[in-house]
Amino acid sequence: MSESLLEAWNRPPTIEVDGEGELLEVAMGPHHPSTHGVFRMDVVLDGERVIKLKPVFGYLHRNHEQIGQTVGYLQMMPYTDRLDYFCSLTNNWAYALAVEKLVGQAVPERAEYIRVILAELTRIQNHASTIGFLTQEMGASGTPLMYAFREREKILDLFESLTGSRMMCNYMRFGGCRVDMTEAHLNAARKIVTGLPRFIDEFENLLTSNEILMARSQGMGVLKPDLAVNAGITGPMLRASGVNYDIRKVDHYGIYDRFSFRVPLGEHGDIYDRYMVRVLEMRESLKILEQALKDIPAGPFIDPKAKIRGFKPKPGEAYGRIEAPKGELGFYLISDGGTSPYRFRIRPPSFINLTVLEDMCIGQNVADVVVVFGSVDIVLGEVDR
Amino acid sequence: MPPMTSSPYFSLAILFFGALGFGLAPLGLAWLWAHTFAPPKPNAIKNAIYECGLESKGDAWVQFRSGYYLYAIIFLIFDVETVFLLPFAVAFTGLTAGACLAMLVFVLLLVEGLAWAWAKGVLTWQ
Amino acid sequence: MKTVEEIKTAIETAVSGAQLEIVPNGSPSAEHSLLVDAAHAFAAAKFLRDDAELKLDFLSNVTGVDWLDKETTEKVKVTRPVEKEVNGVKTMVDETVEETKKTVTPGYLEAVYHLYSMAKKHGPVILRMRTGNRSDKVELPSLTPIWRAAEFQEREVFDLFGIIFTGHPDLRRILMWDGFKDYPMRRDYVDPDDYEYEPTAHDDVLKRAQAHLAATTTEAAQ
Amino acid sequence: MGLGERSFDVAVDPELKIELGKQGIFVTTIQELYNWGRKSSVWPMQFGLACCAIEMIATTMARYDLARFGAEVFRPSPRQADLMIVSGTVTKKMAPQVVRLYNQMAEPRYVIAMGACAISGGPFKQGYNVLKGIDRYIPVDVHIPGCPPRPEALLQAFMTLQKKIDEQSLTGENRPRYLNVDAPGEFPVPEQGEHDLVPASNPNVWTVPVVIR
Amino acid sequence: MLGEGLLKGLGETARNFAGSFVSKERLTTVQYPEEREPLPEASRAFPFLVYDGADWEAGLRCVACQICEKECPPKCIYIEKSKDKKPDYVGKPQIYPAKFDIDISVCMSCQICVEVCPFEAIKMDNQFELATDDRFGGLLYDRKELARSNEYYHKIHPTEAAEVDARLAEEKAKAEEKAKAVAAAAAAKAAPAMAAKPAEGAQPQ
Repeated sequence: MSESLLEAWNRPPTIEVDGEGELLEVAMGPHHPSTHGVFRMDVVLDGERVIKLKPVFGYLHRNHEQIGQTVGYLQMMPYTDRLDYFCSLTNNWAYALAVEKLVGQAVPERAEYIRVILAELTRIQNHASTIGFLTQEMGASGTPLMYAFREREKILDLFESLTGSRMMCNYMRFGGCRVDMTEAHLNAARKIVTGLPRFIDEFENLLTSNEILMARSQGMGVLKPDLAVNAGITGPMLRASGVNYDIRKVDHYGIYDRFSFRVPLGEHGDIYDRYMVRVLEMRESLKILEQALKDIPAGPFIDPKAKIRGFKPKPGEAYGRIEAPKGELGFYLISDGGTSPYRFRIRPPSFINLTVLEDMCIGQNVADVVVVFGSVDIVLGEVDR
Repeated sequence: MPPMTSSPYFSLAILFFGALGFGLAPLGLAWLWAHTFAPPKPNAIKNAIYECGLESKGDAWVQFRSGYYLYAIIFLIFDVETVFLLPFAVAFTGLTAGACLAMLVFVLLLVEGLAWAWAKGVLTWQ
Repeated sequence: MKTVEEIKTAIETAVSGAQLEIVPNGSPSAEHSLLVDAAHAFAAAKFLRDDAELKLDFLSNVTGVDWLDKETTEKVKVTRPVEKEVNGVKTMVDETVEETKKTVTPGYLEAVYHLYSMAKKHGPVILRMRTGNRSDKVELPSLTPIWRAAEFQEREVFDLFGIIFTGHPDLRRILMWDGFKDYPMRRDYVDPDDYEYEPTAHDDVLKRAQAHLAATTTEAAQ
Repeated sequence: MGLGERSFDVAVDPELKIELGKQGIFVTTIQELYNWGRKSSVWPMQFGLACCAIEMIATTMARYDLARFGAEVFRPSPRQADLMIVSGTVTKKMAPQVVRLYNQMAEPRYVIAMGACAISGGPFKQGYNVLKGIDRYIPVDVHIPGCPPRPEALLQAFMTLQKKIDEQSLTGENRPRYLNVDAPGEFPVPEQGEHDLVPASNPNVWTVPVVIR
Repeated sequence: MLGEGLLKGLGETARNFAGSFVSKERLTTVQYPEEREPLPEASRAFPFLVYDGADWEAGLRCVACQICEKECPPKCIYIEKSKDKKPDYVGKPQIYPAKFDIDISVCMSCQICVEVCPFEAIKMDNQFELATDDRFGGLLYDRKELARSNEYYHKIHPTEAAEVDARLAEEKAKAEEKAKAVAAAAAAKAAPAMAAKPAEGAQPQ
């Protein structure tokens, strides 16, 4: 920060400074226990209150888009696991959806069911981990995180027995899935799904009516609905502000229309609403899983005519998007007829959800900035791409 | 002059030096070990201020708000008060009622100071 | 939702003088896009957001695309008078000769905006804006005052492609460090040469590794 | 003959040690005691960069309990940590911070390069903003291949590191870096130049065998 | 009343604490070095080369077609073709890889090489305990370190190995039939010539 932060950022401080003490410019920098990885916030403090907050990105910019334009379409699939490294299967699905849209590839029934089952399991373990990290930043050092990771390990065991790797599944192909979900995998999934309601009840007992959680999160980091829509916020953060926009219901992608599930909405748009929206979304995902596991049909797990390797789509472009656990994850591919896309663009939900971080943190205490940042739920692999 | 060993304070002195030795011995050992084995290699980067991996700009000796200072002062009063209460707590069974009353006055005087500060809104953090 | 043609006419009526062009999309997704000229882009975007019927209040995605100068060579028949010796007499005879004509279409930088409507829940309207060329005329109007979602994404397009967005409240590099000079996502960017240890080098990585080895040995020789 | 010169790594006669052990007398050398103390409480620094950090967190959770190896306490500040687990991709924008943190750690300090990205840039080595391995600037003790390595692989790496600490000798020729005077104590922090990090690597840490292809 | 939520939370942790003595479900710690959980069958760590029979060099299935080298996303495979040929499992002389290096410090264990290999020559191992402090030698595996026997492949991926063997056996059978058919055709063509030859002289035995 060569020049002082106030001048550098030509936006006037949005709240009045009572000028009693000097302002302190400090960097909650790349190496910080509460920034979920390498994310930096330059903060101007008046005592405890935050006057200005400037996020700095790029510490994990691993050039996914440039690699996407050099390697072929199939080779890019394992890289999408490493975008949002909590939810590798939804990343795969978003990329597969975009390519299927680009080449007009059909997907058989069973593959659609498998995709819905794995995506909803990914959503549950992502929301559980997010709540675990959020409460860890409020001071519950570890207990909720232990509960969340105990469930996450069960779901990762299923992913490993099905795809081969716990976190980097590289499972979906253009036109279906790589390996079939045998009866053993389905029974394992059923066993997990029957055990999950008890876990979510335990989680709610532990947290929902906890006075400290309510005191630390109610009324903090409030996000108005119109600012949320204008700033392109998507996912649980948007629905916590009361805007009913869930891409599973809007785009009707995959076969989500066959399942009856509701979209939880918040009223105040504060941290407690985001926590509650995530807990309720876990329960809705459970409902989808029960219905999907009940009537999954037999049949091919991949379209037999699907070309996987070394195919050259006709020149054209396509933008495929899904409701990832963190928001709208989109892939925009421009093909010029070659084996690798001419332009490979990822629409990262966490990166754009951080647009309003400063608006939510102004006037709060520094300790609450950490909690507001935790409630946004970002993963640096997807923020910096 | 009575021999050193029979004076009542002698056992106290032994205990004192024993405690002191017990406290300082590991520190001394560690210092000796570091001094003989690990050669000091200080350098500018190692001694720089740690600020999340960046060079820390500006200095931290800012003129901070008065609220912090008042908070610290009030804590200090009660900290010192407990030091005075310690000997009283040890011996108050043998003391007369008057002594208890005097100590009560001392405690209430300070509590009255806290009440005044609280009323003035020093403790509320806006 | 309206088709792209209807939207084109709607914008032309609302924003006088806007030159619009429909860019067809070859893939089966058939998401055709609207090319707006830079001068009227801001007004067109504002109309798209505020129009009661369209209400595109959600800007989902801003993408930068770098189109290089394209060299198209095509064979063209040219008839030119040629001096010819015809049974002892020099006469001018025009003769059709096949020639390859090289036409260079200048490259440009492009910003693509995907717009959706959260109020009416209808699908993507794709807006494209193109710069003059790839070197000096690289200004485009910033749409951040209309959709706050564009703030970080336009900074990223500036950082990786070099499109200068006029009217952006805070145009700085977002992903690369501030002292970085090039625009790394451009097609003609060459990344720095740190190919010292490449045990499994083949094809172009092998070429880069050998070039590096040659460079370091000559450097050591000096 | 100062205290430093006398050799401390004289081996204890094994049979005598077992005999005395039977009678309940425990015999050891200062070096064994020193190394045992260092080995059993290696405090890692909370330093998660990318996907490997999630596996590192999973290793500290209930199922793959890292506390059984004495490394449960993850200290946020480098001053109180003696092991840096570089878990994730070190980009060129983050490299100066990683080297500065390493310098600010107190000796004796160890480095585990966890995952393909930390060792050699891994799957992202073709990227323009990715440093091809952290051992260009700081010495690395244990490398864990894998992308990401399983939590058990991190535990096995901890056991390798503990074996390595156990074999350290306090005096003599191959004593560790922090114990001999002439070994460099400072690792210069690279600057972010116009196109790349300047200098590209630290010569006395990064020595490359020439690969003939 | 105030504090009721806290008590409910404490009740929850108390139930988990008490339960951990009773139910295995609440005590999930796996004491790694002593107690190892069996890896699922599909688990993948790093690739290895499969060879049939006893001698690893002769039995290598890989024919150095370099498809995996081209398709590998981080480009961490290096293959050098051999000058001479060696017979493969069907008996047809095939080129074999003189050098086959995998740099496991770059490999992202994504198993695309297994997916694209037409000769079932490369499979995914689940051996993950490879932490080493030797940066340059210890992380570049050559042909010898990568070769594993087919029995080992059966041991770690039983169902998958069985399918692969069935497919290979069937190919072998088809190849042999083709060879027999070709031989029979050649014999049929050669028979009339043989009939003509005995008229001139004694049959060369």
